[in-house]
Amino acid sequence: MRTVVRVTERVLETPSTVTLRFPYEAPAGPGQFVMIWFPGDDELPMSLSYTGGSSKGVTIKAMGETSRNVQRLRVGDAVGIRGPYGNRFDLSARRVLVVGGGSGSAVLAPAAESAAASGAHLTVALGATEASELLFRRRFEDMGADVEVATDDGSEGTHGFVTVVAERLLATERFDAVWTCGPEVMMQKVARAAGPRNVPVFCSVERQMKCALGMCDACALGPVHVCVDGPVFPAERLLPLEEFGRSHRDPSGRRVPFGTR
Amino acid sequence: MRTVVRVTERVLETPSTVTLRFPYEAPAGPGQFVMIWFPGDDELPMSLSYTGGSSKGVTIKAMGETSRNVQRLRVGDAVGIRGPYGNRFDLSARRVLVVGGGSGSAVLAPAAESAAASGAHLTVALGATEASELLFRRRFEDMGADVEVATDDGSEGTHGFVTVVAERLLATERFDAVWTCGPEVMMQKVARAAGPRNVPVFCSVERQMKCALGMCDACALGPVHVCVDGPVFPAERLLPLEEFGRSHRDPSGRRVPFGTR
Amino acid sequence: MRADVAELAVEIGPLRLRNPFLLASGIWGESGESLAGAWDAGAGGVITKSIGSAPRPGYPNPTIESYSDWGLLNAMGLPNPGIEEYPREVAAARARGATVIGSVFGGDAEEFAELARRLAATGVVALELNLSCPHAEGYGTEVGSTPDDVAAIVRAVVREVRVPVIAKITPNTPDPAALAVAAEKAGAAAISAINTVRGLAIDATLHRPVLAHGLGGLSGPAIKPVGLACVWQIYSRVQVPVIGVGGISTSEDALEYLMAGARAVEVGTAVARDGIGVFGRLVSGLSERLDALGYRSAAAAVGAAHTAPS
Amino acid sequence: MRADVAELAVEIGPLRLRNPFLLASGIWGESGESLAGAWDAGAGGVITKSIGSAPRPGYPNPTIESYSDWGLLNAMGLPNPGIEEYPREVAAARARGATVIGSVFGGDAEEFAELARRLAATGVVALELNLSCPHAEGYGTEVGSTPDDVAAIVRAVVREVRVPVIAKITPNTPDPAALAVAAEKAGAAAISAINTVRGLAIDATLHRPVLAHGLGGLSGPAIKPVGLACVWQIYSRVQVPVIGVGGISTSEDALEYLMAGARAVEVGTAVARDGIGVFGRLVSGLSERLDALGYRSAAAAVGAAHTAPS
Ligand SMILES: Cc1cc2nc3c(=O)[nH]c(=O)nc-3n(C[C@H](O)[C@H](O)[C@H](O)COP(=O)(O)OP(=O)(O)OC[C@H]3O[C@@H](n4cnc5c(N)ncnc54)[C@H](O)[C@@H]3O)c2cc1C
Ligand SMILES: Cc1cc2nc3c(=O)[nH]c(=O)nc-3n(C[C@H](O)[C@H](O)[C@H](O)COP(=O)(O)OP(=O)(O)OC[C@H]3O[C@@H](n4cnc5c(N)ncnc54)[C@H](O)[C@@H]3O)c2cc1C
Ligand SMILES: Cc1cc2nc3c(=O)[nH]c(=O)nc-3n(C[C@H](O)[C@H](O)[C@H](O)COP(=O)(O)O)c2cc1C
Ligand SMILES: Cc1cc2nc3c(=O)[nH]c(=O)nc-3n(C[C@H](O)[C@H](O)[C@H](O)COP(=O)(O)O)c2cc1C
Ligand code: FES
Ligand code: FES
Repeated sequence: MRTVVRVTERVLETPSTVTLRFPYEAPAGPGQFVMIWFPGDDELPMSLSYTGGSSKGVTIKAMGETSRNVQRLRVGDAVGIRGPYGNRFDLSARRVLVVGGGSGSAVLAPAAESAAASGAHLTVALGATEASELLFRRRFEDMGADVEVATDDGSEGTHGFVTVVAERLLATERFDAVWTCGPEVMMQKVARAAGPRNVPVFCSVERQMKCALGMCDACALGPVHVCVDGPVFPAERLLPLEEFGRSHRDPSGRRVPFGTR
Repeated sequence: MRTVVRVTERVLETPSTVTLRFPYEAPAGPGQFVMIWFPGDDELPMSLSYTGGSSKGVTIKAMGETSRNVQRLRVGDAVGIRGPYGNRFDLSARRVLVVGGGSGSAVLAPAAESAAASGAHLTVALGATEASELLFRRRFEDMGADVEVATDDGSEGTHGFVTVVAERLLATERFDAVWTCGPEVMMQKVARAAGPRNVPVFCSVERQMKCALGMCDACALGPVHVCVDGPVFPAERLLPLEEFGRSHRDPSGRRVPFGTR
Repeated sequence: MRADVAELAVEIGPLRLRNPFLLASGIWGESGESLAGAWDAGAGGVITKSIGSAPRPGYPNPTIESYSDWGLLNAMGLPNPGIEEYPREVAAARARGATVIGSVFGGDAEEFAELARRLAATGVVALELNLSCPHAEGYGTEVGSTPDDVAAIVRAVVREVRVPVIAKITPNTPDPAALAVAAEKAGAAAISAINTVRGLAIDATLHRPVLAHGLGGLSGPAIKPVGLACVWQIYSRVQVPVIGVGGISTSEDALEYLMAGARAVEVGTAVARDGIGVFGRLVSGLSERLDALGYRSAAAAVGAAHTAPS
Repeated sequence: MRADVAELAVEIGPLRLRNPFLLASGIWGESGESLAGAWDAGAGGVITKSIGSAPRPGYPNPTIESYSDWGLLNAMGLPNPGIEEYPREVAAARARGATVIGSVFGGDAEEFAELARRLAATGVVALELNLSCPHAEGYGTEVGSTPDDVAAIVRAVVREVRVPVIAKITPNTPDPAALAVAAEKAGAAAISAINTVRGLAIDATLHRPVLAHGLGGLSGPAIKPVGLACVWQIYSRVQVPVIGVGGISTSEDALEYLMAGARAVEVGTAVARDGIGVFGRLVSGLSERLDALGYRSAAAAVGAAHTAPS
């Protein structure tokens, strides 16, 4: 059940990140991902950064070989899509803190957009290596969210990690929920800051994926399979896991600490 | 797509003919048949003699080995059913002559019953080797039909072939349609008698059947496949065919004249 | 009027087919009138039922079991009127203008050769050898399951006839290409693949196999991946044209076969689901798809998936 | 309370399984926690991913293609962490009480034997030999495609280990029973059948194979008839127990396999469609069906279709 679609729109979001839009009818919700096949290259899991209607989208950061190659795709190029897979963000919270690092905004933006459209109040803490890499800042602002930023190099907003911003916001404002996506250490910190305040935290996590059908075990994270049980989990489900924030598994299934190859 | 059902009722219709009733949900109409598998024995095409609701039925005359064995089936025995297959009688005629020979009444009775229920007037010419073998005579009478019989041995009604009765009726009464099932020579005669009077004749024909899906060619009769194009045909479609009334094909596909093995 | 309409005619050696869609052996092939009917419906050629030396009734019913819309299991048991009677059916089909390919099966090379000789005499344009019939009743393996068997049969047949000989390969083998290579070396003008995949159905309530014969052969959509794999493997190891068979019911299926390496395709089970009108739809559908993808002919798409840019 | 509830425990040689449903190799078997999860969900035993000598990333994506609800094609390429690292996963699963069966694959008998020895040392209760892995990258045939290959591998392994050895047979062969007989003679304690059926998917718009590896293996409902045929044929030619695999997703499917001759069954692709909860449903469903048909145990139904009254 794979559909070949052609890219209808291409937007360079940051110097390292591109959004591809394409027609795809299957209904989807914020949090869900597709397996997107770049013919002649890899097939990768990608969150839908545009989930509504028949024009879907993914937003891809140049990381490894495939995601770098993908930056060169043009309108009219063909890709294979299957999905959407996985679960969705629970959009019922009314005051939401959104904490995004790097390409994490790709999955957070459509969730925030849907929540905002139904009247939720959103505060967004956005982090990146430098100012030009802040993903979807404008999109968050356009939906009426309060946006605070942090950059590793201090080129804009708080100098340092976005977790610092998030911790401050959690200490000073009241939220019904936190939604976060980014490096696991970041999400861990956010979850630990929110825990004592009894604010539920939902993390969108990434793991190696092959089948996306809950079968091949590539995405196993402790007892869960990210592809079907996730990718969105309540933090309390993740924090007790030995692997969360510490290690993932490489394509052979070997456990590899984060930050090493 | 085969369903195993258990026989819920068994009725001895004539000394050589038994009706088996069984639960079978698939919608069916008069004229259609099922492939019925008698485990440990053959699977045969059988017209549905009861087509309505969820209790269907077939009425089987002892002919060869399998149909003889089947007479011994009891309530609770299991059979496999697939279908229904084939087309249906057009039930729109208001004055119908029904001409049945031997087990032909099995398919004619439900058609007549449906037509009678919607107000059609039915005249039935029923033939058999002897009085006790007249199939569904009572059922036809119960639906308000005028029933005339013929027996080969003269034990009841006209002495001789039922075609004699049919020809007389066609000469003296007016009909919108004739429905007939029985030996092909019989149906041929009926069709030839009705033709000049411009009464359309519909014949239910039998041929060797294997797949019942229009694929294996076992049931080929000239250019038509009885299993999917029939079993009910307008006579004018059959009369020009070299094989109709003359030959059928044995299980190997060899052409065999009727009346020989 | 469209300026470019892809050419559908294809050549299988000396044989020109008006389009790549052949009626597969065993479907509508018992009577000449049916063969002609398939031709009239638009088939590029029609293959006869596999014909043997003597009339064979085939196995008793049940001879088929179907699985929703994805598969069909059959054990017809090669019913056929025998080589003595069958020529009249070929004649009937040819009289109506059909391009008829004969199919034969036998127990050994000699029987194949004799049957081929007699069937070739009826004016069939080519002969397909059914190399997948059981060696002996009830025993699982097939006559054409080793390269040596295949070579011996093809060689014997090629000696007897002048029409192109098509070796029809079984998928029930570790290495279909090895069988194809053997057939090519022995003189086959083309390879067709695949015949049905060995299968069995059990009814648990009746605790017995469904088909009277027990074992049967799976066909229909479920075996398309199997057929594509065989064609793919064979295409890269032989020079002669390959004919794809197995699970083709849409023009997209057919196009996949062409791209895997088939120059023509055979259609069987789809006739049961979609009626003989399937040929008309396949022809027009393929034409449209070739146009849309910019291929000028069906032949141009053959093997395209082997040379995809990366 | 029902008076009679069919006994579901079955014995595979010296091995007692609490029910006949095993997690098939390659499904949920990369991590020990997943294996334990399948055990907790009700599996009668769990089979590890096939483990090789060195860590293998497997083939690049796309590694799977699915066909509506009837089939799945995969070319994972035997990804596995390697025999060095894998014992910790077995230990994790065993720590949670799971009955773990190890699976290994190798390029020749020696490699199989060495892997088997090392995996046996982790406390697995049996070893399944994956005799269907490609001989070499990109080449079609498999390590276990001839009786001689199978015999050599099984013999070498049986010499090394004391746990029962299960030979897993390919369906891509003219005569699966011949492979099983060879395995039995060489000392296999059981035969499992089948692994996936060779297949290929092509995307016509992209004119290329879908799977990065090209060829793949078909699994799921489409191959149930194929698996049943293999089990049927094998059962009548060996004495050792047969384990059925291929397309099992309902208890009815499982019962058909038992009646064809399987003493236990493995469940793979159904986990993708129905989740791991499928094991609970299979267990309760089989129990009910056996009761309804009057069988006192799962074992009593084994081979029933071979002895049906006629
Ligand atoms: C559910 C899900 C949703 C996703 N959504 C998005 C999305 O919306 N946008 C997006 O851009 N990406 C998303 N990803 C990530 C994406 O699938 C790819 O992983 C990413 O694009 C990199 O792929 P690649 O093949 O280019 O790089 P790879 O070759 O896989 O390398 C990726 C990066 O990780 C590093 N790396 C590789 N292996 C290791 C290792 N063992 N340890 C530490 N670092 C390693 C590399 O150095 C490189 O920087 C998502 C992943 C999942 C599972
Ligand atoms: C669409 C359809 C509907 C049918 N509906 C009914 C029905 O409602 N009721 C019913 O009883 N039957 C019906 N039949 C007929 C039925 O399917 C069987 O053909 C019949 O029951 C005999 O089957 P058998 O296997 O017992 O006999 P067979 O062994 O096939 O023999 C049947 C009879 O025909 C004779 N015979 C066999 N071969 C030849 C031959 N070559 N030439 C001449 N005579 C031959 C035999 O001597 C015997 O008398 C239907 C058939 C079709 C195709
Ligand atoms: C009912 C039936 C009868 C068949 N008979 C023959 C035959 O006589 N000779 C032969 O070579 N193949 C025979 N086949 C195999 C088909 O020709 C074809 O190879 C196979 O069915 C796969 O194609 P399909 O999926 O389009 O049906 C038969 C198949 C079916 C379904
Ligand atoms: C994704 C996937 C991975 C597999 N990996 C292995 C493996 O590593 N070793 C093995 O012996 N079989 C492997 N198989 C084959 C299965 O164990 C099983 O034999 C086959 O899938 C048929 O069963 P099913 O239809 O229930 O899936 C794999 C199958 C799938 C679908
Ligand atoms: S990606 Fe295969 S189980 Fe999740
Ligand atoms: S019974 Fe097979 S075509 Fe009619």
